This record gives sequence, C-alpha cells and structure tokens, in this order.
Amino acid sequence: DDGGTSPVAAEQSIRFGFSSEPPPMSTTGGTASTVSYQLYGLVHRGVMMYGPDGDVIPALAESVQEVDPVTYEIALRPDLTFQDGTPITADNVQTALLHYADPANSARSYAGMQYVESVDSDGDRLATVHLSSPNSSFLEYLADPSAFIAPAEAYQADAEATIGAGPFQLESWDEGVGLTLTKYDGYDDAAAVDLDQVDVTFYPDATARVNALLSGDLDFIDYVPWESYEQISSTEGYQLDGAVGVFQSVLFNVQDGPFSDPLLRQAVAYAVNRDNSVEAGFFGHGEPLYGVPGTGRAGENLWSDDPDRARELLAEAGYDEGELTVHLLSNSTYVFLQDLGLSVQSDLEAVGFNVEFTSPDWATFTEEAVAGNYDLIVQGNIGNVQDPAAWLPVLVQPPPAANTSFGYQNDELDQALADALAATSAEEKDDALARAYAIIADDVPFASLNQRMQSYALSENVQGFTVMPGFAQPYSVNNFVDVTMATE
Amino acid sequence: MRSEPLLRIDGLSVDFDGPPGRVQVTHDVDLHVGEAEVVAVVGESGSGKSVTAMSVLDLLPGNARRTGSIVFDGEDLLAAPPGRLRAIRGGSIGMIFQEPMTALNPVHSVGAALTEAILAHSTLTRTEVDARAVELLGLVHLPDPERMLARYPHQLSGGQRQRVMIAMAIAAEPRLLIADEPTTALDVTVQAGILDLLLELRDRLGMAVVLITHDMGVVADVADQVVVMQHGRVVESQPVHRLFESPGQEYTRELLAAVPGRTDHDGVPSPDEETELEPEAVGAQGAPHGPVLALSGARVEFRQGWRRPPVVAVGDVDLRVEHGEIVGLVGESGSGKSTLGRVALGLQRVRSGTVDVMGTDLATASRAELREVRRTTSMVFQDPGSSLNPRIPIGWSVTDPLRWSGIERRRSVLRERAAELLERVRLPGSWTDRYPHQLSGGQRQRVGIARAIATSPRFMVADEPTSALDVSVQASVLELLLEIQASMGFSCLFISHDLAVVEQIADRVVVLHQGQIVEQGATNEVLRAPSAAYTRRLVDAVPVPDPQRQRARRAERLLLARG
Amino acid sequence: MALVFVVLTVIFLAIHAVPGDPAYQLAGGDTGTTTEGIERIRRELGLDRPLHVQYGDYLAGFLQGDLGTSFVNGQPVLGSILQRLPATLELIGWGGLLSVGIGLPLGALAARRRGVDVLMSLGTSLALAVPVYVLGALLVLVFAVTLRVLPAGGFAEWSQPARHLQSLLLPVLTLSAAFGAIVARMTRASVAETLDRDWVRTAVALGVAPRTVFRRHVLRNSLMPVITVVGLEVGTFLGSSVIIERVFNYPGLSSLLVDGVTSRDYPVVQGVVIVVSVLFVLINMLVEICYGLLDPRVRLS
Amino acid sequence: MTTTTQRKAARIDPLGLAATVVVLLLVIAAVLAPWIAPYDPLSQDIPNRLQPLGADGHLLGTDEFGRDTLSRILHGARAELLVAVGATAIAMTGGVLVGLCGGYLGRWAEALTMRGTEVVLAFPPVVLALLFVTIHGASSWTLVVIMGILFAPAFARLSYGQTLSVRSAEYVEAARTFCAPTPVILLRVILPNISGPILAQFPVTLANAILLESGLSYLGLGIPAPQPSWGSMVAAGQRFMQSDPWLLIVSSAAVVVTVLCFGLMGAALRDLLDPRRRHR
Ligand SMILES: Nc1ncnc2c1ncn2[C@@H]1O[C@H](COP(=O)(O)OP(=O)(O)OP(=O)(O)O)[C@@H](O)[C@H]1O
Ligand SMILES: Nc1ncnc2c1ncn2[C@@H]1O[C@H](COP(=O)(O)OP(=O)(O)OP(=O)(O)O)[C@@H](O)[C@H]1O
Ligand SMILES: [Mg+2]
Ligand SMILES: [Mg+2]
Repeated sequence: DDGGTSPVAAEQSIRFGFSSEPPPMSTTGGTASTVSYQLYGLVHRGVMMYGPDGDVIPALAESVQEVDPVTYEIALRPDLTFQDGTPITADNVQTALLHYADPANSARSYAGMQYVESVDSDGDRLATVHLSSPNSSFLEYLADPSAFIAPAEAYQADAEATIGAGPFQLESWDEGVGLTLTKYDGYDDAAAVDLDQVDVTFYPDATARVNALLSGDLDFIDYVPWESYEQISSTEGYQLDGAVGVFQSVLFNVQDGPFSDPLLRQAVAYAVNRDNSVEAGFFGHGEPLYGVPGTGRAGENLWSDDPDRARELLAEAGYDEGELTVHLLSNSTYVFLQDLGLSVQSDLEAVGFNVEFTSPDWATFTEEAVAGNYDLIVQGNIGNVQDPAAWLPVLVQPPPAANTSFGYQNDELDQALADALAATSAEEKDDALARAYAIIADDVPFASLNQRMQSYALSENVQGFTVMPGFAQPYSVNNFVDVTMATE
Repeated sequence: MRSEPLLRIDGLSVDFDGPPGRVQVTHDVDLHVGEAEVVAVVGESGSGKSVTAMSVLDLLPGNARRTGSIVFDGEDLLAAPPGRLRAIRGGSIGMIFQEPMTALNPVHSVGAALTEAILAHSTLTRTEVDARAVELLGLVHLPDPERMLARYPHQLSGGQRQRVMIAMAIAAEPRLLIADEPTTALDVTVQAGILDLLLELRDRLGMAVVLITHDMGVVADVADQVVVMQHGRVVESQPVHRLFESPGQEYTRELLAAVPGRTDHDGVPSPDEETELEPEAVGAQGAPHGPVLALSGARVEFRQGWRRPPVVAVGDVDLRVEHGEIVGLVGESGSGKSTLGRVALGLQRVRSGTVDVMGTDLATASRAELREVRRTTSMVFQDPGSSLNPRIPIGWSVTDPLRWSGIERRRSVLRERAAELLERVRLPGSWTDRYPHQLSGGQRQRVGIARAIATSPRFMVADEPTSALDVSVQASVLELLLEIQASMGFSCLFISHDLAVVEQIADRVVVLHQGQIVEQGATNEVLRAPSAAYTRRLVDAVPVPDPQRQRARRAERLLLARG
Repeated sequence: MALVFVVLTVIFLAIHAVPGDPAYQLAGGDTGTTTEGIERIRRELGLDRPLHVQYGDYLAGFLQGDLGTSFVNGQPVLGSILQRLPATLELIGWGGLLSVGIGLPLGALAARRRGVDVLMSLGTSLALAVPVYVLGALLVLVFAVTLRVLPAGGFAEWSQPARHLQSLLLPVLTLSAAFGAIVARMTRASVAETLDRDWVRTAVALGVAPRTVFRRHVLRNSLMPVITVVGLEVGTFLGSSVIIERVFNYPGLSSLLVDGVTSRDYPVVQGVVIVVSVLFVLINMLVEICYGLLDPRVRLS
Repeated sequence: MTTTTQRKAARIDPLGLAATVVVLLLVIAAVLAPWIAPYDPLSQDIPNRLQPLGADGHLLGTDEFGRDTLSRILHGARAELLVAVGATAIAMTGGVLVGLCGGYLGRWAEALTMRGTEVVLAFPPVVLALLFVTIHGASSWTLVVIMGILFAPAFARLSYGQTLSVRSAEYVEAARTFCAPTPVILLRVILPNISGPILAQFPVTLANAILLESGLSYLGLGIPAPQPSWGSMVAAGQRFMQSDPWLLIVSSAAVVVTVLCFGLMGAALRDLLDPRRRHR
C-alpha cells in the first residue's frame, strides 16, 4: 500500500518571552497586567471570549440569550471539563460570577461584574444572570480573560487558580524564570489546537527580550519596545505584529490647584504637540489623538494642536506668561511616560506655564497620584470593553485612581454616559454620546495625547497568529489556539 | 705572583639620577679580590662602600648608572645577560646587606626565607632543606634554631635578623661573599663567632670575602688586604699589616687614630684615654634629684601564638638611671636590650613591674601623661632605615620633634634648625631635602641621632646609635653626646655592643644576659674587673685593632676552643 | 550576628518608611480597584497592625528561621531566596575568579612596564566607565544575535553542563570587566609600592628567579588592599548585579530584591537584604582570615 | 627645601600633567557652561531628534528630544563634578579618616568603625540608594550624601587594612616617641605611606559614582529628569544604541575621559608622594 500511516507530527512547541513574571493566577485581586491576560488566555476560559478579530464570541457557553435587558441565560457546552478532569456545570458559573461581583474581592473584572445582582443555576448546563441595571456591554465583560470560570476551590480565600478550562494547562512554574504549558486534551476544541507546548520565559528587560528573540532563543515575544521596531522589522525571518490601542493623556488635579479651572485644562489640551509626543514616547509608532479613542469622528476630534489658542486660554484664566507654576508628576519606571511628560513639559512651557517636573518610581507615583499630590500627570489607559459608554465612566468618575483625574466629577457627563449605556436605540445612544463628547471637549477631564502601537514580535516559524485590534489587543494571545509552528 | 683575581673592579664610577640632576657618588674605584682572600673595605660613612658593593651584582636602584668594569672569574658582570647574572647572584657571589631590618620580607618566616635561599641554587628535598636551614642557623650562632624557623622578622632582635641574613647569604656556599657591615648589630662574642665562621668557610671552600666594616678591630682580626675609601674614591689599598704599621694616607692615619682605645695592652681602653669630662659633676648642677628612669621588676613577654609558651624577652629587671648619668647597656644579641629601651619610653608594655620615668609610672600613665613625659625624652632607634619616614625629607624628620612638642613652629626657624642639626652630626646642612633612601647607612643613622637631640631631651634611649659609623664620625658623635650631657645635664640609656664606645661614654654599665641583669656597676670596674662569667667572655672577645696581636689572640682562642 | 539584627531593623524601618502602599500595588493601582479591596488586602497582609507589632512578629519569625511569605506571590521568601542564591553565587564566584585571574596579572605587569601601564589605565577606565548594560548589550549583540554562538540570556541548570557554562559565559565576562579593572588598578598601585622594598632586593641578590621574586616578595606583600577590594566588591555584587541579571535575564538575587522594592514586597526585600548581609559577614570573615594569613604582623598583634 | 616644589614640577609625569590640564578644563567648562554652551540644554526640538555628530549646528548631535548634546555635556559636567566628584571626595575623606582611626587607635575605635562600615556595606547599594532617595526625594544633594555614605566604607576598609600593616612600623613608633599628636601621626605619618591604594581607589569610585548616578537617573532617582547629567545621558543613549549610537558614544566618552584623567592624576600624585618612585 501507500504506507497509509502519516508521519507522527513533530512536537509543536513555541517559546514565548513574557515581558514580566505574572502574579500567580487567582480569582481575587486586581493585578491584571498584559502578561496575566496572556496567561489567563492560554490556561483559562470564561463564558465568553475575544475571538480572532477581537469580537466577543461564546467560549464555555454554547449560547447566551438576552432574555431581557437585565436577564441573560447562559447555556454551557456539553461535556466540558476542567483540566483536573472534573466537569464544568452552571454551578461553577454561578460561583465565579458572584465572586467577581463582590467588591471585597477586588477582582479585576469587578468594573463590569458589579452589575450582577444574582445568578441562578440549574446545576447542569444552564445559568441565568440577573443584572441590577441594563448593560449593553455585559457580554464583553464576560469575555474579560480575568473573568474566567475555575473550579470552586479557586474561589476560596488565598486560593490559587491553576486549574482552568482553557487549551493549555500549567505543567510547571519555575519562579523567576519561566513556566511550561502543555496542551489540554480535554479542551472543548482540542482537535483544532496545533501547539503541544508553550514554553514561557520571563524577560523583564525589553532589550534582552528582543535579543533573545533575534538570537533564536525565543519564537515569540510580547511588548516590543518601540526603539527596537526597526531592528526587528529589518531582520530577516522576524516580523512585528501590533495594533494601536492604549491611549495616553494628560490628567489633572481637578480638586485643588490651578487645574480646577477648566480654562486651564483646555489650555493644556491645546498646548500639547501630539505629533511630537508620538515621536518622543514611541519613536513615531503610534497615532496622535485629539479626543476620545475608538469613537470615530464623533469623539476623536475634540481638540487640536494650537499653542496660540492655549496662550489665549491661559490669559483668559487670568495668568500672565510665566506666572503660573504647575507640578507635573511623572514616573521613572515607564520610560515612555516620562518621555511624554518631558515633551508635555516643553510644550506647556512654550505657551507660558512654568512646569516643575518630578518623576519618582512607580509605587511612589501611584501613591502620590491617588492622593492627588500633583497638578498634572501623564498616564496610559485602555478601555476594558469597546463601548465608550461603558468604559468612559471609569475614567471620569470616582473612586480616585492613579489613572484618572484627581477629584473629577461632572454630573452632566455622568448622566450623558448613563443615558448612552441605557439607550435602547443606536440613535439615542449616539445622541447621548455626542452630548458627552461635547462636555468632555469643554470640561477636559483628560487631555488626550496619542495612542500607541503595541506589538508582538515573532519569528516566521510562527504561523497563524493574528493581533486583535484596538482595545482587544492585550487579549491577542487567545489566538494561540490557531498557531502552528513551521518545521524546517 | 698573584694570578688573575677572582673579582676585579676597575675604574668603577656610579652616579644617581636625582632631582638635582646626575650626581656621581663614586669615582674610578679599583678593587681586586683574590681567591680565598679577605679584603676589608673601610672608610668614611657615605664614602661609597655600599654603593660599590651593590654595583657588583647590579643591585642598585633603577636610577643608578655604573661605568667602568667589573669582572668576576673572567666574566664581565656589567655585560652579563640576566640569566647568567641570576646564577651568579646568591650562587657564586653572596651578599649581606647593611641593614638587616628591612632586608627581610616581613611576611615570610625565617624558615621560609632560608628555604628560598637554599633552593635558589640547589635541588634538595624538603627534609634536606629543613636540615640545612637548621644547620645554617646553628652556624650563625642562633640559639634554638628549630624554634627560630617559625619566627617572623618582627619577632627577632636586630642581631638575630642580621644573623638570619648572613645565613641566607652563605646558604649556597658562594665563592665570594660581599658582607656589608655584617656584624653591626652583634655583640663581640657573637661577632667573633661569625668571623670565625667566615674564615672557616674561606679555608674550607676557598671563599673570598669583601668585608665592609668600620671596626678596625675586625679589620685587624680577619683582613688580608685593606681598601680605604674616602669621598667616593679609593685612597689607599694595602695589605693589612702594612696599613696598620705605616698608613700611607693622612685620612687613614686619622682613621686609625680615632679608634677608641687603640692601646698597647688589650681590647679595653686604658683609663688615661678616657673622657675628659666628669659626668657626675654635671649631674649635680642643681637639677631635680631622684632617678630619671627606675625600672623595678620589669618583665616583658611576647606571645607566640596560642599553644607555644611566650618568649620572656626581659625578666624582672631592676634598673636605675640617675639624673645626668649615662648608663651603658651591653649584652648578647637577643638578650633584651632593645626591648628594655623600648620599655623605658613606654613603647613596650610590661607584663609586670613598674616603669618610672621622671616620676611618672609609664605602666599606668594616661595618654596625656605619656605625652607629657615624651616631651622631654627621645630615642635613637637601632634601625636607622625603618625608623625614618620614607615619604618625607630628612630635614623634616629631624625637626618634626620640635614642632610636635611645641618648642618651635616657625617654618623659617625650623629650616635653619634642620641644617644646623644635620651639621652637628657631620652631614651637609644642604641635605635637608634629601630622602632617607638617598643616604648611606651611616648617614641615616646620623639623621636619627640628629632627630633625637633636636628637642634637647632630658632623657634619651640610644639603641646602638653608632653601629654604622666609621670611627672618626663615631668619635664626633660621642663627643656631641658628652657635650650635651655637660651643657644640659641629660641622662641616657646607651645600648651598645661596642665595649670601647661604652667605656668611653658611660658612667655605669649594665650587663644583660638572656633578659636578666648579670652585672652592673661603674664602667671601669665592670669592664676591667668583670665578676660575671658572661661579662668576662664579652670583654675577652673584643678584637684589638692591631693585626699581629689580634691574630695571636685568635690563634690562642681557637686553640683553647679545640683543645 | 549583631550586625544582622541592625541590618534587619534598619531595613524594616526603611522599607516601611518608603512611600508606596503595597496593598495598593497588589490591588493593581488603577481603575477598578475598590477601597474595600485594598482594606481587605491590607488586613490579609497584616499591614493594618501597628508597626511595632509587625516588627515583633517579623523578629519572632526570623528567630525561627522564617522570613515570611511574599506579598506578591504568597511563596515563602526563604524558599525563593534559596532558589536564586546558587545562580547568584555562581555568577559572582566565576566573575570574581575571572576578574582576579585577569586583573591581578594585568595590574602586576602594569606596575613594571610603563607601556602596559598606560594601556591598562586606558583600558580599565573604559571598562569602569562603560556601564554593564551597554557592555552586556554589546556582547549579546555580537555573540548571541549576530554570531548566534551563545544564548542571549537565561540560566541553564547544572544538569546540562554545556548549556550551563554557555549561559554563564557572557554574564561572567560582563561582570569581570569592571571588577577585573578594579582589581587591576588596585594591584598596580599596591605592587608599585612594594617593588622597591629592600627585601625584594635581598631576594634578587639571592638569585631567586624573577618570577618567584615577584610572586613571593612583591605580590604577596601587595595583596592586602587587593583582597580588601575583592571582598568589598563581592559583597557589593551580591546585592547589586541587578543590571547584569536584567540584561542577561539571569535569575539571581538582585532582581528579586529590586522587584521586591518596586512592588513594595516588604518580606522579600527584608529577606534578601538579611541574607545578603549574612553572606557579607561571611565574606568579611574570610577576608579577615586572609589578612592574617598574608601578614603575620596583623595576625600576631 | 625652597626648591622642592620646582623640582617636583620638573619631574612630574607628562601624562599626569596632561590629565590635570584636562580636569582643569573640565572644571572651567562646568563653571562656564551657561556662557559657552551653544544652546539651552533643555530646549527641545523633537522633529530633529537623535541627530548625528555635526548635524546642522549641533557639533555633537542631538538627543532623543532634539536637545543639543554638546550643551548637555557641558551642563552635565556641573552635575557630575558636584555629585560624582563631590561624593567621591567626601567618601574618600570620611572613609580614610575613619579607617585611619580604626586601624591605628584599635579597640573601641576599631570596633566602631569596622562594625559601622559593615552595616553600610551589608546593604546592597542600589537598595540603600533607592530607599534613601525615595524617602528624601531626588536632588543633587541627596545624591551627594547617599553616595558619600555608600562609598565611604570602601575607603575606610582599605585604609584600615593598610594602617594595620603600617601602624607597627618603626617610623610610626618614632613619631609617637617624639610626641607627635595622634592627628599628626594619622595624617602626616601614616597617610602618606598608605596613599597608593587609596589614590587608586579614587577613580574607581568616581566611575562607580557616575554609573550609580546613571542607574539612579534611569530609575528616576538621580538628578531630576530634564536636568542634564552624563549618567542619564548614557542611560538614555543605551536605548538607541543600535539605531543612533552617537548619544551613547559621546556621553560615554565624557565619562571615560574623566575617569581616565582622574586616574592618571591619581597615579601622578601617588608617584609624587613616593620619593623613591619620583627619583627615577
Ligand atoms: N615581637 C616579638 N615576638 C617574639 N619575640 C620577640 C619579639 N620581639 C623580640 N623578641 C625576642 O625578644 C628577645 C629580645 O629582643 P631584643 O630586640 O630586645 O634584643 P636585643 O638585646 O636588642 O638584641 P640585638 O642586640 O640583637 O638587637 C629576642 O630573643 C627576640 O627574639
Ligand atoms: N639612591 C641614591 N640616590 C642618591 N644618592 C645616593 C643614593 N644611595 C646612596 N647615595 C649616596 O651615595 C653615597 C655613598 O653611599 P654608600 O651607601 O655607598 O655609603 P657607605 O660608604 O656605605 O656609607 P656608610 O658607612 O654610612 O654605610 C652617599 O653619600 C649617599 O648619600
Ligand atoms: Mg653603607
Ligand atoms: Mg636590639
């Protein structure tokens, strides 16, 4: 015969350089950095997930039915099992969602889950979720990689969540060095997964990470530093794959100090040179941003680079040139933020502010920022869902955080956003959002600077990987289910 | 009649490249040494003896330049390749350096140093080397050689170090030994033993010796040929008998005349040549009464690691130095003289007993009290080289005591004083800018003396202050001391192995033997009619500066020793 | 050991005085963090108690050999430290050996040869002034990225000896550049001083071979300051090879320490500092023993 | 004694002399920086960032914000001289004094100095610096103080060890015999004789100080950000090492030259202090 036995497929394994060591997987606690998302995306699954193009698609769920705006019926796929072999039931969903919805657990997905009022389970495959108020983004929240479903033990105090329902299971974790994931054969879609193994190594230093990739020690890295883009794209056999998502903006201390005056905030929004900021922070790898990102024409053109206007506004606010000294608090841990800060400082000084610049380390910075010990800060932000009506409130409402303007509160804006979220028609929603954008343009809760390119770099042996667009970019590693390693 | 000499130095000049430019220190020196011949080199301190000796093996510092010719056994040493020179060094030609204190590596034990010397030119086994080391130490009359092997240089007395140095130099039984003042730190009995050893080696191996010394007694004892140097030149070169009988040069005559106690009878000078000054009379000049130094039951022990018993360097000694008195302290090398001297100035703690200096007990004195005492005391250290700060010019060294004790602080005055002090010890007053390493051994020693007298102390410990001085300079230094004594009534503990010097300067003599006082009394009495056996041996061993008589005595002594 | 207590107390107080709330860091420090959540974390970490209670607790634990558990990953601190210690010790051990192996002869030679001296001055200035992250990056660029003969970083276990040595090569080289320069300079200075001592002349006069003279009489007498400096630097490197560890992704103690500081992981910082200080004390004892071995005057005084 | 200085000058090593001249020039440049620097060291020109040497009007190119590198080097010299050289000098003075006392006085002084330095040394320097700066805030003066504290123990240890082997030397004993007050013994008698290794440590420490400043600047704990300092310039330059190496090269060169010159100066000084070496 023709030797009908096909050759045993070579072990498919990928070597992945993480930009830092993720904290232990857990259902509690909020630290969900990119690396955590990556790890969760590989090991865990939630009810929903972000699919290859960044759309929300069912994951553990076979289908989700919106019974009414505050009631969702989740039907799980048949015969699901966790990586320890135990079956997944609607009880698991109930435990998980209620846990995430409890503020005391300070879960990362709390922002969306807080709307969950109760969950009913039929003990088998059907879970019914009742929301406290309508939320058009609820399904997106369910897709947040940190809103995964884990065995009940993982929801006890101090427990780790090492057992998941995702395509890869944790084999070993060598603290400070790396971890190994192997394919979970009980995964619902296991047949479609080509990779047998994911070898993760932690490479906190960006240059070291790039070098490890280019020297052949790694196949895939995340968080490519902007200064290395050219080097990688000009090296044969390697490529960059990225998306513009995270946006940077100038935030204000709205409660005390000069920037309680919206005129001055506007002055800043016009004073900054956004093209320069893209250069200074990201070597040109990003886009200037003149408004609210991801909102198209409606919200993206709220301000412009107009130093003269800024000068006028400064004068209008009652300050002569050089009369007003403000404190720009930056941090030194993230160099690009510091660089943006310096660029902003220079722009502000050009229109007549005096800017005092400090940049302590990250931990100090966050503490100072939360306490409002600044006039200005520059911070990066990303919406955790696509819908501006859902993610914008987080940025313009208390509680105080290190990435929101200190003390900012605008009831009109809040109302407009709430209206948008609760809107039942697209028109109604657009109207409400337009109102919100107009308020933002005048009141300037943040002065946007730019959106940065965030890229992975991979060797050409890695095939089938795609980056998700926009705010879904950090979840791109979900796509490892489609990756195949080319064998020479 | 004589064949080609073993070592032939012709027209050797040495100059140093110093800050003032090149300075020539020896001029056309000729020196011939035949096989099995002992050539003594005598001369003024600073006349170039050591420089000449060191040029043979190219041991001068890098800024020295030699011109002329040095031929050893038919081989031109100036042109010898490095490998060849290395074989000759220590192998064919042994060298004993003038200052044994600094010549030994402080971090190597005696055993290690000897082993290195032995192995440099032989391939013995470990045990053979050890045996040889012990044998060598025995040859140079070091007591208890096995224990000595484990000691480090800083645990040895001056004379002991010198003997280690000698042992190293003869380890390879060289054909020529250049010995630069090899017995300066040795008492006469040990000195006699060392000289015997050298002669024995000469007889047994045909070893030739270049012996640099200022002791005319030693010259008379062992030399065949004598070379006299002055101002960097050889002024006279004669067989020993001829030289002593009819010195051809004015300088040589002066040299011989200055020898203390060159008399017709024996080693100890006769009373008529004694000092003309009456110390007692001076001492009575209304100065405070009571002893300047009073040791009672002073005991010094040195720890020797954890297990071995301590060395008792000084055992329960009682000693007094009265006001205005010069007390000579003599004794065998290693008997504890230097230690006692250091005790007297509070540099060495006593294990028990009291040390009373001008009314202060140093054993219990506070820092301030100690300083107060030290304002009026001073010391000449046994080793002139290491007691001078190598980093400062000698002009500062001699006047620093004046500043430190607050007597004088003005720079201009100090500068004048420096020159003055140097001149008093017969050094050029213009040398204040020189550094210690630019001086000869005797010159350094004189700097030490100048420093010691700078503050016009009331009490001084002088540890072998004239050991490196030629007789003429020595005479003037002694005179200087007596003069100071006369004018200021100072007291001195004068440590020396040179009985003639002690005789000349001391009012009273204390004889130390193995850390104990075996005899003390007025100088005349002790040295003329010694009661202790050790003192008698000491007195008998003094070489007389007369070749004929000294040789007769030597023959007699050796006969006695053998028979 | 009293030293360890002083160190423990100082680091305890200092780290608690540094701004930056660990609970806040753990909670993520940005939107979505609730006050309740932070309070809960603080309670769980025991940070809500008065400082002296925390200190007493820590001390009690320390006396029983317990360095606490990490805020960040909940692992016992001692375990994490012990896991990383071998890599650090190996890096420093090899680095120290290589530095002394290169620095000592180089410095010794420079003390005698004017030409070498000038070159050494230049070379060591370069080695000292070029930061390790530049040198390390250059080495990686050449040997790993361009030539691909060595790994760009990481640490292979001893179970793979070839890979293990390969992974050590570049970090050790980088570490040795600066360290070796320091040794070379110190050796040069010290040897120059010893060269014209009288006892060297004595050895020469004995016909001892120049190399032996140098080794036994010059080098040995010059070693004291060199050993001092080596001891100091090894101590310093124990806790501060962080940049090397970063550049070569080398899992050592320093990165643990710096990460601990960055995330305000108090137990980790305290633990590492204490362990480093214990090691330092040990090194110091070694150095002092060396003093005694080298110089009998020190030993017997 | 009058001619001593002239003679010394005549025999000084030409390299040492050259190095001294460079250091002097550096000092002058630092002092005159505001007048001789061609540009304001803080004025940005982002479109013209990372220019190579000589690019229109920028002799040494520009940095990542388009600031003139030459001007920043000149202004940075001020920070460096103040912080690095200042801290090193403080560390040396303090450390040597402590070490001398500990080594010479023995007993309690020894215990105090050695245990004291141990406490400082037992802390990893980066952590100590980090903690200190985070608590006190970053400024040049904080840096001077912390680096002074950090580097002093090395000098203390070094001079302690050296003092131990010198203190029993006979010339020290002689000084004591001749009533020299303890400070004089320490400073005039012992110090010159142990100066070699100490002077060798100076440039090493200086380099360390600049690098630490660089590291701290990088962590944002150094000389506050827009102010130029060589350390932060090196740190910044490293990021663009491959694409635009000039910033790194220029700033590193400034550090290298400074370290080299201080090293050569130290060597010359050491030879000056050692008459034996001077006389050859
Ligand atoms: N630090 C020390 N440790 C051990 N033993 C020592 C130490 N110093 C001296 N000694 C021993 O003490 C004894 C007395 O030494 P000291 O220097 O006083 O002798 P000395 O009479 O001056 O001899 P010399 O005439 O040879 O100088 C010697 O045997 C010597 O070996
Ligand atoms: N390194 C040097 N540099 C300059 N001059 C020197 C140097 N060494 C010795 N001299 C000078 O050379 C001359 C001869 O010195 P040398 O040591 O040979 O005298 P010496 O005859 O051995 O005297 P002493 O009997 O005092 O030992 C002295 O005047 C001395 O000052
Ligand atoms: Mg001489
Ligand atoms: Mg003695």
